[in-house]
Amino acid sequence: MRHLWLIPALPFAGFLLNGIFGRRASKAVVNAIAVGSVALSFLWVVKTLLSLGGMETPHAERYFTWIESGILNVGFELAVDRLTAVMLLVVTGVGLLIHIYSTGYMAHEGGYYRFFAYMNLFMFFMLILVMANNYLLMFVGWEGVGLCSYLLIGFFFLRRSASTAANKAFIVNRIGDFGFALAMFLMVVQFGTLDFAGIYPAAAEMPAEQTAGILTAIALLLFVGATGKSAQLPLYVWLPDAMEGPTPVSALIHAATMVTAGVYMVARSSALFLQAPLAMDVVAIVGLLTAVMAATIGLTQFDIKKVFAYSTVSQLGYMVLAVGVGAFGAGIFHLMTHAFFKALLFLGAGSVIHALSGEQDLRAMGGLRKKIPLTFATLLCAAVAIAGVPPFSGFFSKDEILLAAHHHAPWMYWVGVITAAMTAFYVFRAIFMAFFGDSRGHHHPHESPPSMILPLAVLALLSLAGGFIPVPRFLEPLFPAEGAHHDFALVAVSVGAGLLGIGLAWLFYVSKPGLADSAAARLGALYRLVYNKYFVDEIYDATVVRPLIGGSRAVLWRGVDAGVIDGAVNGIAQRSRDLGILLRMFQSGNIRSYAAWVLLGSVFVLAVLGVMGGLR
Amino acid sequence: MEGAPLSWYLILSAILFALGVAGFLFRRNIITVFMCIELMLNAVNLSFIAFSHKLNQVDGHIYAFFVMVVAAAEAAVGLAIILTVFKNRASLAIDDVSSMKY
Amino acid sequence: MNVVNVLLILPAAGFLAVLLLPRSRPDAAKIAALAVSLAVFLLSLSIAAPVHGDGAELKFVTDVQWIASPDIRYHVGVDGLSVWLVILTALLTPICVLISWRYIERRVKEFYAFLLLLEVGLIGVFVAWDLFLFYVFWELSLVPMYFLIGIWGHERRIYAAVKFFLFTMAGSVLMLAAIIYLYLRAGTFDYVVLQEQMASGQLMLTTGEQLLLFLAFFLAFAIKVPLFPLHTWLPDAHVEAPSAGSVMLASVMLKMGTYGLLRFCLPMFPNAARQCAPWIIVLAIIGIIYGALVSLVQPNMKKLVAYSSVSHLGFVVLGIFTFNEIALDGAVYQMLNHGISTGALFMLVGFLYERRHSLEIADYGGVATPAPNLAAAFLITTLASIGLPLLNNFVGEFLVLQGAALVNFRWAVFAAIGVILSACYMLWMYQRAFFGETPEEVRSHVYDLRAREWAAILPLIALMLWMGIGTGAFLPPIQALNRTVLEQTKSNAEFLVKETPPRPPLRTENGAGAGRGLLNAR
Amino acid sequence: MDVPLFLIFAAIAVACGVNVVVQRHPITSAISLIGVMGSLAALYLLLGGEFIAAVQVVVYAGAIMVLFVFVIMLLNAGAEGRSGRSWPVRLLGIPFLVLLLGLLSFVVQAYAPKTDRVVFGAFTSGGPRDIGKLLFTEYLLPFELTSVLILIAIAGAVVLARKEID
Repeated sequence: MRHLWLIPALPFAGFLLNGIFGRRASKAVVNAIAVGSVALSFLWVVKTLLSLGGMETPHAERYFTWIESGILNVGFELAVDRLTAVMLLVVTGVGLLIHIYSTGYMAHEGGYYRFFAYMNLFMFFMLILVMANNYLLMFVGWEGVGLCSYLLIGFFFLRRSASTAANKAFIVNRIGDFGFALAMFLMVVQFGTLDFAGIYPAAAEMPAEQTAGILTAIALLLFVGATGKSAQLPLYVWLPDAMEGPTPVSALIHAATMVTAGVYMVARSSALFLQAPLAMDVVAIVGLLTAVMAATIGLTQFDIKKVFAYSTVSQLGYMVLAVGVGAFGAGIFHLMTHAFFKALLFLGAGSVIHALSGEQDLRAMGGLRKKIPLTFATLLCAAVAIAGVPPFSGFFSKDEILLAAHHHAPWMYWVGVITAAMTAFYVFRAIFMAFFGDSRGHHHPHESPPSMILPLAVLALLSLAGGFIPVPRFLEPLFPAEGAHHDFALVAVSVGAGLLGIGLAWLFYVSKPGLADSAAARLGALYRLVYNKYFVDEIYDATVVRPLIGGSRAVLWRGVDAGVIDGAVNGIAQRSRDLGILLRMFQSGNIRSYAAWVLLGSVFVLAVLGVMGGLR
Repeated sequence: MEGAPLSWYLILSAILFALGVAGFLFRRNIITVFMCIELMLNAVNLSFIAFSHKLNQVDGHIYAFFVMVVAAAEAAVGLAIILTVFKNRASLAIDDVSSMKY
Repeated sequence: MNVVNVLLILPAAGFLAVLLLPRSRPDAAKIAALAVSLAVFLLSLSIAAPVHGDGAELKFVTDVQWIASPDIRYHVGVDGLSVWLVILTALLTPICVLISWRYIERRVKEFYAFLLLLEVGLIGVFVAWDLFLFYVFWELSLVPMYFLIGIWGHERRIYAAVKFFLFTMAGSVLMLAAIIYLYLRAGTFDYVVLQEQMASGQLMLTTGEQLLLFLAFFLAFAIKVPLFPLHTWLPDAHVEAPSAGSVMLASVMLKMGTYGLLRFCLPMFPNAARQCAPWIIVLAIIGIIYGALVSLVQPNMKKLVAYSSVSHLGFVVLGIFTFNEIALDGAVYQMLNHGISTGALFMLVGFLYERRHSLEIADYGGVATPAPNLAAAFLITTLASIGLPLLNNFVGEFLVLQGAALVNFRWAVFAAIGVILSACYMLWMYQRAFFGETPEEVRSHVYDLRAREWAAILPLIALMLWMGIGTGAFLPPIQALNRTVLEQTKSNAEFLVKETPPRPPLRTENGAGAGRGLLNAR
Repeated sequence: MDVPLFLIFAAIAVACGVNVVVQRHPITSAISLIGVMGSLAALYLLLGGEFIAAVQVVVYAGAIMVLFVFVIMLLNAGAEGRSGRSWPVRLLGIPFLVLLLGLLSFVVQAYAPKTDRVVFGAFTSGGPRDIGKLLFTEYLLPFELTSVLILIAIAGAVVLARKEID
């Protein structure tokens, strides 16, 4: 026993303490509990991993039986292998940094204790998700992080937009979870268990003619879950709205950790996916499409957090593409580097917003380079990393993915390269609009406190150097490399695309500031289409939400319920009533009428009994 | 020894009963109606006694006796009710007493 | 003395005692009712441990003659199915006393008396093993509920009470006819004897008989559940009922229906049950989706929760009629879960009503600001209700859906849509009631939870967590019983429906054993 | 001697009975009813019911009818007016009455054996001794119950009439 349970239990204890006693505690105590629990968890992760050594085989611990019924036996079982190890370090490490950052960022907000309680709860569920040793427990974490996402997006619950965004996030995720749940049901039908250790060998040994149907179905349903959680087409719509939450939340949940759960899950289920090539193709294509589409939307947004949100969707598309083409190691690698630079981007953006007292519109920024230089420097690190400039972290991971895509299908590579150019463009567009040129706002920016700058610095370092962590090689025992060899030309093209994007951004927003507007005007309809996010929300609203609500109200409730069913019941009642009214005429209250009826009756009885022979 | 046939007694009973019913149906005065009920009871009593004779059992007399007791009780209560009704409505017309319907 | 008898006598005595209290001292009635119901609850806990060992066996049996001719017996006992329902009833009654403390202002003494009488009826239904006795308790529980709705309800209470009464009566009369018919065939009302006769082949019902009897029983239970399309009495009854009435109605009375299905319909008429199962499952699934969709558009909180009950109970019926062990376990578990989470929801809505005197969602908004604890309790209950893992409903829904998937995957797909929708309507209501700016009327009227309200809601929240995580404390007796029931559905008639066992797990030697290898697929 | 006696008293009874029904004034009806009861008492004697005949005269004609007459006097009831009868009465009254009578006669004729004749003196156990013996043995409980009934009737009558005529 290595007491793996301590890893999630520590943040959970923090959640309980802060949730129950936090309101009466001072901020310092709340900070100590919240940050301390995550820090201890991080340390425990490090200690555990060090003591586990090479982790050639997974280390699993079973604590108690959760659900036992019929053939089903689901244990509360945690496990660590190399994949989990990477995730654990990312989650607790980045989580710790963001917790520290939050103590500064949230210092002036109400509901301080509530925020940290939710954050700790999120850490708990995220750790359960990555450490679970069966699908049901993973589902616990899966839904749990969704819950925390809901709570944290709706943290500023006085704002209607925030609570609406929270609902949207939860419900859209629920649709994904629907797929996940169905996949679980199918797994039990097929394998009779939900344990990873039971399913994967069985799946690997299944003869090919059997796998086509059932395993493809399982894999696709799992992927439906992933599209919800990892914001892929067509369920990505909740993520941009999720920026209503506080910025550290966007960084932790909606950039670094939770949204990558889908990628983790697909990688974890690689044994299933590899048996279902059709599903793999679907995954890859969905990832690629998401990457392109989100990147185009990112080109046009003016809210700094929205830009990064679409960037997140796009980068998640990359990761999904990676796992879709079989480069699971590359996907996880990009997951990690993305956690570094995207968390940094969000935290930096948070620092900018903090400095400007809540301003998020890029058009109201500008010229901040001099006023908040530390923030600028760290953001720049993140930007070069995401743009894929060598030798920074994004370069390595993105390159792995693009090479794998090329190996799988060259056209995917080219689409990926175009997306890379767009990525570089919109990130640097945001940087240039915020930090270069003249100030367009009336704010008096001030640099953020050290508690915010320190995490930025650490993340900047990781963004710059994180590419040298050999994640794919570390994961090779789990995911053997698919023979993708480094081709210098391909690398050069993708780097060139990134640089081109940066250059264009410089041209449009620094050297010739008017060019962007005129380009937008010239593109007209296309620009409006992209600017309005392809009207996807509106389409969903018109095709799904409104018919559902309107139909429920008009047809089901007022129609079927009140009309048909109650109508039928009331109809019976009305007929009885009519009959009663008819019969009531006999009940005149006139006693002699009654006597007459009695007379009638007695004559009848006499006739029947006496004359017809009843007496015999 | 020649006596009247039993059926005569029974038919007399039937006639008296029918007369009672007729009075009940066609008379309007509540007291008369009440008296017609007594007439019907008497008609029934006659049948009881006649059958008792025929069967050579005394039980029929007992029943007739009970009928009389009930008639006495009924007369006491019924007449008290008539008094009340008359006091409340100043009328003895039976058709006026019809509000106890439904 | 047999505890189960005490569980029936004590509240009955409490009912009489409360009635005899002077009208001028309403507090005495409250305290007496609380004391009696608490005592009943504590006593009821003592039946858990013995039954836990073997849920299939009937424990705490008392079997004496009640009426000589016809032979009607006072035959009571508990097994794995009834034990939790009895405890649930005993738990909720004191809680209902607590939540009515201030809610009920008129005819206080009668209210608590009826509440105790209701407890007698409900516990009686779950422990009766004589069909006639069962019917007596079944109807006995109807009367106090009728008065609870009719006297202490809201504006349209008479309409709702009459509708409730008529719907239920319509079904139960048929059930009575079926019970009498069974008596004429078997010469006994005793359920144990009946089962023995059926198992030994002494009592053979023809297919037609079985079908008709099944339908007579089924209709009574389906109305009570309520199964679509027999559900329209439920929203009206809930909306008009006082808070405690709603809680008892949703938490326990609806379970009388599902309990009856599982206790009587399946073991006695397995042939007919299997014959009708596909149709019933279709109705259940329609109910799941339909209830959820109609909930979505309700402007009234209680109506919303009531329609959500239709949806949740659909899962239970689905689970019962899949004839699969996992689904049956889930169905019974879901019965308890629904009792706790929906009961808690009605309580919380009642708390809101006590403050703002409105059930319309539109009259609320921003409640989380003046009443954060209330909002937190409501949120946990909401999350339990929408089936969040680690809370109770998840386990039940998962098992039902899993069991259904093992039999027919399509059922699981359609039923799972209800899970998505449940998140939509509950969270939407929560958002509109609790989030946003606080209007002045809400700010001035709504205060946070009081100690008495904490005392009422905390046990339920604790149970939601416990039942969500520690299923081992609750499931074993249920499983033992369900196995017996499944056996019984095979014992007395040949199969009409081909049995669909789960495919054997494709485990191999090296992959077997939990937790040894994580990803040794490659 | 039996047949003429029967015919005489039957004729009186029917005549008085008709008079009860057709007279418009209640007091006349009451007197006629007493006539019916008297003749019935005579018929009871013919049938061997000495005790019942006595009770008929004493209780019925003597007590109950006096009560009626009292009430008629008390309320000063006059002749009743022409009544509008309700439609069932108008519709069903006469024809069904005739039908009833016809049916009853038919049934009696059909089922009562022609040889059964009522002979005075053939039935001797109608005296007070026999009736009393039966009343206090076999019919004790009903008999006691009648006392309760009468007690209730007295109480009821008192309660109902107490507030009256003041």
